Parts: sequence; C-alpha cells; structure tokens
Amino acid sequence: MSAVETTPPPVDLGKRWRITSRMAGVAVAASLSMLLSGVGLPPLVSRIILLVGLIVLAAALLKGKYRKFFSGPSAYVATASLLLLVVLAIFATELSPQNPYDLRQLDIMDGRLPPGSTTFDGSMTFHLGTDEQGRDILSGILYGLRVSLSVSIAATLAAMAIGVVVGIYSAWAGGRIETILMRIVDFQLSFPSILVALMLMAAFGRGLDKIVIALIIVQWAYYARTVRGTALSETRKEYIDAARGLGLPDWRIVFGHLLPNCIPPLIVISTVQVANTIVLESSLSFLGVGVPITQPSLGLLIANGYGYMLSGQYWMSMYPGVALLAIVASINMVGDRLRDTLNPRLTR
Amino acid sequence: MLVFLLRRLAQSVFVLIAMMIVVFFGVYMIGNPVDILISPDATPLEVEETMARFGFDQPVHIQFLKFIGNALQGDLGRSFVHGEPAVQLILSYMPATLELALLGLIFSVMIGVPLGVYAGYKADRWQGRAIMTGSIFGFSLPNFWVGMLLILIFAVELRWLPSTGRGETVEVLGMRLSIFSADGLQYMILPALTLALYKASLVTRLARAGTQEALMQDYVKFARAKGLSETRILVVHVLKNIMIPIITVLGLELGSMIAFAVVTETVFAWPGMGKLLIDSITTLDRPVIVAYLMLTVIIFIIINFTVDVIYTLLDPRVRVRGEAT
Amino acid sequence: QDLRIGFASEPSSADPHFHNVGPNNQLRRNVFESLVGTDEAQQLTPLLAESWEPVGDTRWQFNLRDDVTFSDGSPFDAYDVVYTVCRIPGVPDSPSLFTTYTGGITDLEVIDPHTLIVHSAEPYPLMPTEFSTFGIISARANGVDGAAIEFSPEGCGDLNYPATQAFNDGSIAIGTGPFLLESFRRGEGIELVRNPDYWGEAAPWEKVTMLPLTSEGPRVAALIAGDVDLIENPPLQDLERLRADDTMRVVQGISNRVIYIHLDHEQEPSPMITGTDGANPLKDIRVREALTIAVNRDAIVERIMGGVAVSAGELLPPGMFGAHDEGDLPPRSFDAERATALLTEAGYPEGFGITIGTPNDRYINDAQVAQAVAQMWARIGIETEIDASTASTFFSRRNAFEFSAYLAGWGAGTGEMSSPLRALLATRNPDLGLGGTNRGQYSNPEMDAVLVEALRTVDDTARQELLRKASRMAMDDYAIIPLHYEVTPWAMRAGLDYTPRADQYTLPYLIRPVE
Amino acid sequence: MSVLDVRDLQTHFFTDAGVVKAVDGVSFSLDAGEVLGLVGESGSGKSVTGFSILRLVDAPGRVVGGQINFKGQDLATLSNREMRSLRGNRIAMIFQDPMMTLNPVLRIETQMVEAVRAHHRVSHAAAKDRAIRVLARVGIPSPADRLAAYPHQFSGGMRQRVAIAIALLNGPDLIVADEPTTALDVTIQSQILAEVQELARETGTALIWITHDLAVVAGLADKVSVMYAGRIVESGPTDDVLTAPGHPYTEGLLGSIPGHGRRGERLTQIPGMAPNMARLPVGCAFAPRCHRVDETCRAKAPAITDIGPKRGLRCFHPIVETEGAA
Amino acid sequence: MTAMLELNGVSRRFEKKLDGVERLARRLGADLRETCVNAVDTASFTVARGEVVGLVGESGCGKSTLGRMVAGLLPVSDGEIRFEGIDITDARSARAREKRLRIQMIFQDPMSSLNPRMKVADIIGEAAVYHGLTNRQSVADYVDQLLEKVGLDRAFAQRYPHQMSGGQRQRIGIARALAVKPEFLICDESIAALDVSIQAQVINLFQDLRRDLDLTYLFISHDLGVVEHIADRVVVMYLGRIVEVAPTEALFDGPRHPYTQALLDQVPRLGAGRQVFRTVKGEIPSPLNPPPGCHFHPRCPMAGPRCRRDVPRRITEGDHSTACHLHDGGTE
Ligand SMILES: Nc1ncnc2c1ncn2[C@@H]1O[C@H](COP(=O)(O)OP(=O)(O)OP(=O)(O)O)[C@@H](O)[C@H]1O
Ligand SMILES: Nc1ncnc2c1ncn2[C@@H]1O[C@H](COP(=O)(O)OP(=O)(O)OP(=O)(O)O)[C@@H](O)[C@H]1O
Ligand SMILES: [Mg+2]
Ligand SMILES: [Mg+2]
Repeated sequence: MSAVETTPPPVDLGKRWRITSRMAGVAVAASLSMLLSGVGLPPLVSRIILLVGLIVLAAALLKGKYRKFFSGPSAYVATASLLLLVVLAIFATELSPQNPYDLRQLDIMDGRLPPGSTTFDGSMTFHLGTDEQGRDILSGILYGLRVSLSVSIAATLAAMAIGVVVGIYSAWAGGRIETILMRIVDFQLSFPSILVALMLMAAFGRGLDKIVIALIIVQWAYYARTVRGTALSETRKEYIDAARGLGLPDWRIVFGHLLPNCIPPLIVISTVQVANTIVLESSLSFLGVGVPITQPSLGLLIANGYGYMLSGQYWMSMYPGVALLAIVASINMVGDRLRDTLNPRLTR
Repeated sequence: MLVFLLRRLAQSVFVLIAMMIVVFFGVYMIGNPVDILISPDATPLEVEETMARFGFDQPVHIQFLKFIGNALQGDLGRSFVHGEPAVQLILSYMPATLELALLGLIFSVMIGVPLGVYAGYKADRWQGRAIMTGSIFGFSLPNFWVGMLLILIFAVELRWLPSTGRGETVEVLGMRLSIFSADGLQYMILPALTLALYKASLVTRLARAGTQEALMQDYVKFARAKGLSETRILVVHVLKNIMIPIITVLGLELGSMIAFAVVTETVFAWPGMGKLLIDSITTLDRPVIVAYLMLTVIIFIIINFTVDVIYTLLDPRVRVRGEAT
Repeated sequence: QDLRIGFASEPSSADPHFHNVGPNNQLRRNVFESLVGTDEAQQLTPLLAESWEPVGDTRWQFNLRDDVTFSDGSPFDAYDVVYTVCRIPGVPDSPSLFTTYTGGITDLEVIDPHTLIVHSAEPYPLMPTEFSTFGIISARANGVDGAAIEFSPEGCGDLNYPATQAFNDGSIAIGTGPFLLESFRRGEGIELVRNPDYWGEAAPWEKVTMLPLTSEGPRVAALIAGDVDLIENPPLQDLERLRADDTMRVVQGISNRVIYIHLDHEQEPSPMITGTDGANPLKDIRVREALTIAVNRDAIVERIMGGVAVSAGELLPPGMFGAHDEGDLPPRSFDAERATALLTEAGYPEGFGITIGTPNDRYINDAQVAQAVAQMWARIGIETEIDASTASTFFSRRNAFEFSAYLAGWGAGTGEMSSPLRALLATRNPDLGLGGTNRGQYSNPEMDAVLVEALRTVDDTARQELLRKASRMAMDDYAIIPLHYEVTPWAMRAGLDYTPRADQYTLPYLIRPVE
Repeated sequence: MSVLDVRDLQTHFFTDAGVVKAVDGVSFSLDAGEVLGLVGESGSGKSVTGFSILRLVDAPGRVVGGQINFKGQDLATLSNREMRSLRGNRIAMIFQDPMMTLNPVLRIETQMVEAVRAHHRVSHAAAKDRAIRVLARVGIPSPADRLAAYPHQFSGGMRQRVAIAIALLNGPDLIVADEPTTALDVTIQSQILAEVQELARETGTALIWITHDLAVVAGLADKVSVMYAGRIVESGPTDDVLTAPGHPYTEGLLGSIPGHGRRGERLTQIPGMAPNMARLPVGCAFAPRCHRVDETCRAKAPAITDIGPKRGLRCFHPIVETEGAA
Repeated sequence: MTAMLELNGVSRRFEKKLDGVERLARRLGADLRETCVNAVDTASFTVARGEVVGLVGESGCGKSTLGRMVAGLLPVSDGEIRFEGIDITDARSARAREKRLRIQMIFQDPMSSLNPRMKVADIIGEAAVYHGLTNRQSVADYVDQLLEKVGLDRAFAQRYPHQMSGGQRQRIGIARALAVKPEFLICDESIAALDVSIQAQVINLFQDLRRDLDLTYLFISHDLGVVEHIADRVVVMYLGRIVEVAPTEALFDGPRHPYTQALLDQVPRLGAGRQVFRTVKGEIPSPLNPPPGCHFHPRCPMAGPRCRRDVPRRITEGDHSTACHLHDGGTE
C-alpha cells in the first residue's frame, strides 16, 4: 500500500454530528428559499437559524481538520471576513440604517451626498455617502450583499443538483444516453456563460427569479461534466462491483453508493463557483440586464455609481466594489483553503 | 488523425445546427427590431411596410425555414442596421477582437506561467502564498471595474497610455491590425491587460497546481537523482508537463476571452465583435446577433481543434496514439 | 487643423438615405446638404434652396442656388433633387426609410434647373421642413441624366442608383457639403476632410475624425486625457468637474426632446396595476392629476439631472413652434397634499400599485428619473415598482401595451408641436398616420379635430395658435405627464466653441476655434 | 575502504500529525561490488533511507542525524552544488515504478543526454553515443533507434531497463535501487535481476537493493539488513540471516512466506499490524507483535549488538543465543 | 466428486467496434481496424465442492476477466457457466440471480473495494438486510458475528474504511462477502496488496473459513508461492488461454507446459542460496494481436513449426491436462 491514499477521506462525523449537520442543512435550505422568495423578509428567528445552520455545516465539513485549515494567517482573515460579510448580509435589515429597497424611505434630495453627510433633517448619517436616489450606500451594500449572495448560492445549489443528476445518470447509463447528454453538455459549455446569460436575460427581462434561472442554465453543464467524470471513475472502483455482486439493485447502488461519493469533490468546486456566480451576476447587472433597478445587488450598485467615478463621486461605485471584492475574494480564499484541506493528494 | 478530424466535423455540425435553432428562437424572443430601428416619426403604415420588408410579417416557422435555408448557403442575412451581410460585417470587426484576445492571452501566459511555477515551487513559503493570495484578488475583480480603474490610473492620472479607441492600424493579410504598430500596441495594452487579469490568475493557479503535482512525481525525483539542476528540472521537466493542461485550458479560455471581450470592449470602446454584439443587442439587429453567435461557435470549434492539435504535438502519449489510428 | 470628436453613437452607414436615424443624419449634414437647413432652434434656413414659398394650397416652390457644385465638380440643379427623391423609397435593406418625409410628395415639377415646384395631395404646411431632412445626391455622378427622369411617387422607372456599400467605401460619397468623406470605418471612426470647393464659408477644419465612444465614462476620460477635442453628451455628473477645469469648456442648450410618462387610458384591467380590483384608475382624471402633481420636477432636474434639464409643462419647450411662451403653460407645481386628497376623492385613499416601465440606456439618466418618480408616487401612497430594461426590450414591450405607465422621450424632429401631439396623443389611426407612438391609447376627439386642422393649415400664425390650443387641451386633461426637457451639453477643450442645438446634433463645421 | 558507510542515520518527517521517525538510527556499510539487500515491510523506512543517501528527502522530511560517508566524504557536509554533482554521477538511483520515473513528455534521448551532460562537458553527440552503448548493455535491442522514442512506447520491463541504463550512464560507484522489480511480472523480473547481477559483477558497482521480497534478496544480495519501523533490526550475510534468523521479526517474516513445501499448513503469523510511525511505542517497536516480549522490551529500545561475524541484531531476546548478548 | 462450478468454453472478447465516423474514415482510406481482445479464450475447467483452485498467470492474461465472469460482473461472450448444475451464464434470469448470490468475490484493492463513505456496519450489513438474511433490528448482531468470524473486534463496526489498515480492510471485504452466505468465493489477487506478515494472516483466515464454512475457492494470484500453499489444483493461463491444469503437487513437481516450467524456474525462492537468474527471452505479447498458433511459441525454447501454426488442444492425462504440442504429437 502506498503512503498516499488515493480516495479522499470522507467527511468523518460522529452520529450526533451527522444528525446536527443534516438538520443544519435542512434549516439552511429552508431559510435560503425563504430569503429568496423575496416576499418580505423571513423573521429574525429563521435568519438566525440560517446563520447557525451555516456555521454548523461549515464546522461539520471541517471537523478534525481545523488545524490544517487554519494554517497561515490568510485562512483566518478570509474566514473572519467571510463570516462577517455573511452576518452582515443575513442581518442586513437590522443592521442597515435605511431600507434602500423601500422607495418611501429614499429622498432624492439626499442624492449624491459624500460619506459622512446627514439627511436633510439630520436624522441619519450616510457613512458611506448616497447614490443619486438618496440611497444610503452602506445600506445598499448590506442589502446588495444579501442579494448577491443568495442569488448565487441558490443558483449554484440548483445548478449543482441538476448537474449531479445528469452527470450521474449519464455515467451510469452509458451508451447512447450518455453520448447525447454529454453532447448537450459540450454544447452548453462551448457557449460562453456571459453570452448565454446576456441573451437569456434579454429574453426574460429583469428579476431575481429570472437571473437565478439564467445563472442555473449557464452553470449546470459544468457540474454535469464534473460529476460525470467523478462518477465514471467511481463506477470503476471495486466497491461498486462488490455492491453489484451482492445483488443490490441499481437504484440502491446509484443513490446509496455512487452519489455520496460524487458529491464531496463538488463542495470545493461549488464554493469557488459561488464566487464566480457573484461576479457573473454583477457583470450582468452592470450590463443592465440583472436584478431590478430598485433592488440593487452589488454589481448594480457599482454600475450605477460607475458613471460617477471620474467626477470624483467615487463612493457610489468604489465602496460597493470593495464589498464585492471582499466577498468574492474571501469566498475564493476559503475555497482555496478548503481545497488544500480536503484534497488528499496534498496530504502529508 | 482523419478520424479525429471527421469526429470533430460531425460534432461541429451538430453544435452548429443546435446553435442555429437555439439562437434563432432565442433571438426571436427578444422584442421587435422594427420598434428600435424605425424613426419615431414614421407612421404605423411605414412600420408595417418595414416589417414586411424584413419578413417579420410571416409566421415564425416560415421565417425559421427561410433562415435555415439561407444559412445552409452560408448566408446569415443582412444586418438590419448596416444593410451589409451580417457575416461580412462581423468579419470586419473580428480582427480587432482576435488580436485583443490574443494579446490578452499572451499577457496572461507571460504573467501567469512564471508566477505559477514559482508559486508551486515555493508552495509553502511566503512567496508562494503571496502569489496565491494575489491571484485570488486577480480573479475576484470584476472585469469592468478593473478596466475603469486602469483608465483612471494610466490614462487620466498618469497619462501614460491612451484611454480608449484603437489607434493606428496596419494592414496584414487583408486584416487591419493594431498589434504590428507601436502606436496601435499602446492602445491595446490597457484593454488587453484588463482581459488578461482574470486569465493570468487562472494560469497562475493552474501552473502552481501543476507544478506542485509534477514536483511530487517520481520523474522529478528521478531527474534530481540524475543530478540535474533545479532550473533545468523546472524549465524542462516540469514546464513541459504542465504546459499541456495549461494550453488546453487556455485554448478553451481564449474562447471565453473573446466572449468576455464584450465587457472590455464596451469599457474601452474597442471596435471589436463584442461591442458590435452589444450594439446589435440594443438595436435588436437579429442577423448580426445570430451571425455573431454562429461565428463565435465556429471560432470555438476552430480553437478547440487547434488546441487538440497543439495538445497532440505537446503530449507524445496522445501524439503516438493518434498516429496509430 | 485637425479636430477629433467623441460621439456617443455611431452612424450605421454613410449612405444618406439608408437609415433615418440621428447619428446618420448628423453625419450626412457634413457631406450631403439638403435644400433647407435648420438653425440651432430648428428654425428653417436657406441652404441649397435660397428661398421657398407656398404656391396655392398644395404646391411649394423652391428656388435653388445656382453656384453649387458637387465634390466631383458637376453642378447642382433641380434634377438632382428629383433623382434623390426617386431614390429614397427604394434603398435596399433600409431599416427605416426617409419616405416618412417624402411620402407626401405627389409630383415634382422642374420649372428650370434652379426652380422646383413640389406638389402634394393636401395642404402641406411642413413641406419645407421635410426638405430639411434628407441630403441631395448627384444624378450625374451616378450616370443618370436628370432631365430625363419621369417623376412618380410610385417609382421613377429604371434608374441607376448607387449601392449603400458604395457610400461606405467612399467611392460615391459625392455631396455638396463642407466636408468630404475620407474614410468610414465601423467602430473605429470616420474621417472627414475639408471640401476645398465648398460654395459657402469654408469649414474651419482641415480634417475631422469622428470617433464612436459610446460609453460615457471612457468618452469623458478620452476628453480629459486629451485624446479627443470635443465630446457630445458628457455625462451630467462630470459636468461640474469639467466646468471647473480651465482647460475645458462646456456648453449646453435646451433640446427639442421631452421626457414624459405616458399612462394607459384604455386597458381594463391595466397591466401591472394592483389593488384596484381590476379597475383602471388611470382613466380617472383626478388620479392622473394626482400623479402629475405628485412629481417634484424641480427636484428631479436638480438632483437627478444635475440641473441640466428644464422642467416641462407641455411636450415642447418654450420658444419652439407651437409651444406656449415662457410662463404661459408652466410645469404643474408639486403638491403632494393635494395629490393625496385627489386620490382619496377618486376612491383610492389607500393608493394602489403601479409599475413604471422605463428603458435604462436610451435617455439621459432614464431609469434614475423613473426611480425618482417612483419615490414621489410612493410618498402619496402609490406603491410603485420600476421595470427597467434595455431599450430594445423596452420598446417592444411598450409597443405591445405591456405597461400601464411608461417613461420615454420624444424629440420633435420637425421642431414644432405637431410632432409630439400627432405621435403621442392623437387618437391612434394608422391610416391617417396619427397616434403612432400613442401607446397609452389616449383619445380625445376634440383635440384630434384641432390638431388635424392645424396639420392642414399652411399659414404659420394660424397653425401656431391651433397647435397651442391642442396642446393646452391635452395638458388640461392630464393626458400625459411631461417631466422635463433634456438639455444637451457638449464638452470641449478650451479654445473651441460650439453653439448648442435643439436637435442635439454635433456638426463639425459649426465647431469654431476661439482665442 | 568501503564505498558507503552510513552511521546512525536519522531522518524524520515533521508532519501535522507529529514527528514521523521514518529512519531512526540506521547504520550499514558497503564495499565496492557488494550487494546489500534492504528488506522490510511497507512503511518501514527503506525508501527514505535510500533517499537520505542522495539527500533527496522531501519536505517535511529532514535528515536530522548521523553520517553518510561516501568514499570518505561526509555527504551531510557537502554543499547543494557538490551534492548535485555526485547524484547521477557517483551515486545513482533507480525507482520502483518504471511507469513514473521517466518523464512522459521527453524523449529517451533527451533524458539520457541530459544526465550525461549534467556531469561531463561533452558534446551532444558524444553523450548520445554513450547512451546508445549503455542501452545496448542493458539489453535494449537496436538502441540507436529507440532513443527517439518516448517512454510510453516501451513496455514496463523495457522502461525499467532504460532507468537502469540512465543510472549506469556515468559509471557510478553506488546504485540505490528502490524496489525496481516489484511492479514487474515474474518473467520480466527475472530478466532484470539477471541483467543487474551481471552488471554488478562486471562493473564493481556497489548496490543497495531495496525490496520487501525476501526471496529476491536471497537470490541476489551478499548481505541483508532487515528493517522494522525505521530501524535495522537484523543484518548480516544473506545466507546466515535467512537460514538462522536472530530476530523474532525476521523469523516471523520468513515463516509467513507461503509455499516452500509447506502446503496447506498454517503459516506462522505475526499478529497485529505495522505500527503507526508517528506514535511508536517507547521500547522496542516490535514489542507489541512479538511473542518473546517481556518488560525490558517495553521499557527500553534495544541497541544493535554484534552477534557474530558481520552480524548485527537489535533484540533483547534473540533466537540464537550467543555469547555477549545483552 | 461432482463439479460445483463448471466452465465450458467460456470466452470473453473486448471488442472495439468502429463507430459511424470511424467507418467513414476507413472508407476514406484510414487504416482502421476493429480491435478485439480475446481476454479469455474458450476456457474450460471445473471446480469441485470444497476445492481450492488456483488460477495463475502473468499480468493481463485474463485472470480477472475470468473471475469477474464467474462472479456475474461481466457478461460472457461465448460458452456457458454452470453452478451446481444450473446454467448461470445469463446473469439476468431469476434463477441465476439467486445462485449468483452464492458466489461472492473478494477484490484486490482493499481500499477501493470498500465504499469510503459507509461505516463498516453498513458495508457488511446492507446486502444481508436487503436480501432478508437478517432484519434491521438484529443486523448489528449479525455484523458482529461476521466480524468475529474474520477475526476483528466488534468495535470496528463503527469505523470507516480509511480508519483501518490494509489487512483489516481486506477482512471487512471478506466479511461483506460472507454476509450473504456464499458457498463459493472468488479471490482476485486478494492478498497481493498486503504486506508479507499481513498476507500470512489473511491466508490463514481463508483457510480457517474454508474449514469452518465449507467454502470453495477460485483463488486468483500471480504469486506462485501463495497458490502452491493454498490451492488443491492449479489452472495456468497465458494470454487468455488455459495452458495447463493440474493438482498442485503434480504441477509444481512436474510442470509440463514450457510456460509453466519457465514460470516455476524464475520465481525467486528462499533457501535456494545465491541464485543465477535465468530468463525466458522476450516479452509478454500484446493481447491485441497475439501470436498465431500457440501464444507462447515466440518465447518458447522448444517451439517448432507447428506451434506457429496450430492452436494446441488440451490433452488430459489423468488429472493433469496440458495444451502443448509437445504432449500432443510433437512440434514439427
Ligand atoms: N512525505 C512524507 N511525509 C510524511 N511521512 C512520510 C513521507 N514519506 C514517507 N513518510 C513516512 O516514512 C515512513 C517510511 O516510508 P518509506 O517510504 O521509506 O517506506 P518503505 O519502507 O519504502 O515502504 P514501501 O515498501 O511501501 O515503499 C512511512 O511510515 C511513511 O509514512
Ligand atoms: N473493459 C475492458 N475493455 C477492454 N479490454 C479489457 C477490459 N478489461 C480487460 N481487458 C483486457 O483483457 C485482458 C485481460 O485482463 P485481466 O484484467 O483479466 O488480466 P489479469 O490477468 O487479471 O491481469 P492482472 O494480473 O494485471 O490483474 C487484458 O489484456 C486487458 O487489457
Ligand atoms: Mg518504498
Ligand atoms: Mg487482475
């Protein structure tokens, strides 16, 4: 036996951990969908559940590998800033001085104020200035973070789900079905995501739900291909043969044996993909086909303020830009650490 | 090789046909071009006449059949806006985009590979970590933002480089290119850098991963056991091995670079296909949109093909198998 | 002396008759002159025609200059006009023909080479205006003997016409204008050189390069960086900085374009209106008045438009033909309290929900303006959403009547009130060419009658009165919500000057060097 | 004078899970033309010993103690540059997996010529000549043509021959061969073994043959060292050690090899499994699996004792009782 | 002794057919052939109840393919496989499926043959529950018994595969197979990946199980020593064909086929002292285009013209059968 193990060590959970993390997963999914459905804000409680759920999941993922994960200062910085940004996004309602999505709370007379200004009546200070609608940039960033994050997480999860199904199915079924599915995947992949999304958004019109759909469409194929790759190499492993030899039915082998082994490699990919999705969403919003203009995401905030960069009203675009950079970079950094932590090939 | 060619051809035909269908109906869903094209002063009657002139009065499937019929003869229609054959129009814009993407690619390799190899070599040292952190920022920065910042810094504040436009062009092989004139090159630097930044980070990471992986391989150890210098090991043994995946990825990325040129070209007013596409989307110039997408796909196919060939040339394992078949 | 100009949009062709659209028309004025010119305020001025006058009810006589030659040296005469009008309906693949302007011509009668009589079926007061919209090309240069042409609105027989492509590659770009087309490179720029034999005052520039810099930021950056000498439409937010800069000059002038919100007067239930049980509240004049006075135009002008706009009380700014004089029909003043009261009176004390459709890349700060209006409406209790999309999508949806309220703009091409009234508010009637852009389906037969009468009145004074009357009728009915008139700015390096134009054109031969 | 003299070599890996003492006090020496068999089970530190000699231990591993005298020079004192000029020149190494040791994207010619030119200022042509000669010697038919080939065009056995040829290129004084035949089929293995045997005889090159297969050692090596958990537990002339093992581990190992006429019998089995190298017991590392264990063994690690001519043993309770054993 | 398992002319070909594109290319003149590997070529032998049959041969000679066909993991191209008299060639029939469960396989790589994400208890218990050999309530006990049988502590039930050593994993693999109460075990290189000392443990385990559970084995290995130790009869394969079948002692004392002789000759042996290694010339030919006639003839020191021409038949003398022209009328 070689010193380097070839299979990734599984996420090793005690029974209690497993149950907790499953519950956390359900909680996260539920709260996320509530967040996304956009009908009002989910109550504080459920958002707290979401946060706790996320932390539990993360802890479960890293159980026993904290030391390795937190090697070097960048891991601390990235985790801390990610955590901070996520908390800010989740509790945007409570934390932001203004609801930037509520037009009644905006007053164009407060428009384009530099950081530190106060409202007409002095009731509120705009720490990061305002945009031309009188929208508090700080509040805009907090809400925008939430939009950017939830849109990209939702799109990533859904795309991953579709990709997993298609990927596993084609790897398992083989033959013609596989060929056809993979051709479709190739086709989708040969088309740059930004163009597809651009066309889709032009056709659909704006809207949170629409951008999520567009982002799903541009991403699913990527997962499908990755999963198929993993599934193919997993089906070649002898434990699948063993299961067949034991007379287990196909569905049981696929769901009980194959599936659980195909998903973990996706965790790292999907982290990075969330970051990419945020950037893609912001590019789309920047090009004017993203989220609704009254509910700006970070990208839209940047786009709106973009025209003011040269004129010295840098804050409208600069601060959202910094926030975007921070969230994307910290997700990427955490993803990087995750990869290094979970990748068995670098294990020593 | 023949099989490979034929297979590629078959796949390409499939992709093209699928693309035609998807694109036609996709584009068809977006608005009515006449609403944009016609002068606001025009009377409803004139609107109708214009619709008829472009054939919009016919049912979708008839339009589609016509489109397919023409497309099979290589005619993707005339631009509504410019009145020129769409393909010709795009071809006239294409050199600008291609040279930009190419320079971007060169930048990203020039920046990415050395950094990546070095980072891989010093993976556990601060140098390696610093490069990796830098690369994360590299690909976390949105394209449009970078472009604007570069303009602000290099064109407006420092005035080192021109901000937008194309500059002097030289006619080479019937294409007018900037890359061969000093003036033109100046104009290209900022947009190419913007375009290259993301890819450079990607290449850095790929090169680092590849280097790390390669350094763990027995053949590197064996090369060391032969008494080779570290430089030779990195430059010959490691580099040649990692160039294979890098070239593959980069080739594919060249495609997405051409696509992402949409954003960059908008920011830098670079007269390439991407800008033409955005303009065509705003004016709903359907034939141009369709032709753009079709041509992009063809470029993709050509790029993929070239990548495969290069891959074959680089990787003897594939090359020899290719000879055998 | 060279001049480099950064343009906000790019002409699609150098063919003067290919596409009736602003950028193309702007370019063609440099190379292909029309019979009649327009000045900064869109008043008609002599150009290739020295003078014109109505001859009876349905005829106009144009007296042409006799000292004009085309750039290939051939003389200009009335046959060239006939040839040009003949070519216009048949330009292949044109997305938008100039027949809009020539459609009313029933016959062209050449009295002598420099006298032309234009016939129409009905009284046609706008005929001279129509002759300011298209450029004249040479018959001779295209190998056609002008005198032999038999004019007919249906077609002039088998004549040789230049191909659009021939204009683009410069081979047949032969006009009478102050500039010659040197090169036309899509995306990269257009080069013009001075016409050495121009009949009028020679252009002040040896060579002009027109660069398409369609995004705002880069455009202004290019000016600041010194890459161009003048730009059109500098972004409003940069004006302050440019003004403060000694090396820059900014000029601005009111344009003929009004930004308005059109309301759905027809559909029931109206799309995207909520909280009214299917009723269309916009049919109620009290609601329309409430919506109109709930908007604080001055705030929008000051905050969103950076002061570079003028609050609007009707559809054409004061001073233009058919518009009221300053102060006669002022913008409705902002009165949120009264607006709330009106809503209650109309039976909507709780307000209702509405969505404003708006393009986000068509007019200056279009989506921002819509948002500001939404804010203001929200304050009187009307829950307002914004549906912003790119112009192409927006116009198609608007034309499919998908909005109950939408923001758009109208530039009066002819420079008179008939233009917006006819397009936006006249009852839709395709046969008469009325209400083409009346996507709120407003209908007011009394106003229609006044308007139609005005359209047939050749006498200017009478027509102006009729137009004013029609406009006041519509405004009193709160048929549409005018927001503001766009003011067009130009920014240039110090040392240049340009007189702002209502038609928003940037014409290189009018750009002057100053000390 | 011996070619190689390793004294108390210690190579440790400083991992997240703790310090792995992969090699912990290994000593042996080797004369010219001698073949030393280094045997032991997986993870016992054989390869690391080999790499330590060439100073090629990967991070996080480090040689932390002991001396490696190569022809009178302590390798630890050499600069990196000097060490490099020894590698592949005076000391060569062959690896286990012939699929992995040759760079897949470089021609055999490149890989051989660079090995010559790294150490000798000769022309490409001269280097190539030498390569052809050496390839012929390891039994590669028509070597001149094969030089242009890539590794994957060779079979496993052929590749291993190429690797051996590369090791022989500069006529080294010492070759460290790390399980070079383990991945090969029986018939191919015996071809290689025959080749190596002949070469060693002809050239006088000293050879360290690392393997876990006692049978191979029996047929090939002059002397053998048995490793367990980073230490040599027994060493001596091959025949002596294999016929009369002194250490219970050696005895167990021999007993657990099936098939010399003991058909169907139960094999002697060493209970338990190989120890975790990061958490070795205090005393004798083999104590937990040893049937002769007592308190002493658990308390304290035994030292190497000489138990006869050239025979060393690291055990408190050797099987063959000898005078002077502790 | 009635045969428990009977193979009659079982073959397995791996064909790579040309697809449409390739056929087109061939028509255009490309040098393309359908490739066909005869991984197993008309193999016939029997295994009696309670017997251990060793299957030896060099890498790529088709041992695993044969084993996998018997285990029902690979369809058979030709021939038939009977188990206790019942034709189980077609794995889909209900009868065959039931019988198949009696045949279990132990794999080579103890890591990849265990699902890394399942706990030992589930790995062992799953199939037993599914087939109703035990139920959810008592499965824990069932697993504990099996663990005990393979010599592991019951605490292992709660572990994951990566928390165990190679030998322990291999025991789990064995326990998993035993869970469905098999009568016939196919061990495909089941000990090759283990250390010598652990190998011995597992070999002993196999023998204990054979005795306790009355198991029959097909024991695939390339290690002659192991086969000699454990098997009653040995089947020798070369390049897809069976070249010799004989009782172990007979085979090791008097190998008849030149290949078997060479093989036995070349195995390094303990106790033989310093050996001078002798070699068979040449390499193992590619199974893609095997030599005509007797596959071994290019490497055979005794090959004659006939060997190049004719495929040798298997000639049985007593319980020793050989496929070699030397034993069938000479090589001329
Ligand atoms: N890079 C490394 N990091 C951490 N530990 C290592 C590393 N390389 C080797 N080791 C440890 O050093 C010990 C000795 O390893 P070595 O490779 O020398 O064993 P070996 O005897 O050659 O085994 P095999 O027969 O499997 O090749 C092992 O326990 C291994 O875990
Ligand atoms: N799925 C497959 N497709 C094509 N060829 C195959 C396939 N499986 C096996 N073969 C070929 O069949 C032959 C026999 O393979 P098999 O795995 O049975 O050999 P083996 O004797 O078990 O070898 P080893 O000792 O290496 O395990 C080989 O040449 C192999 O290349
Ligand atoms: Mg080793
Ligand atoms: Mg096998």
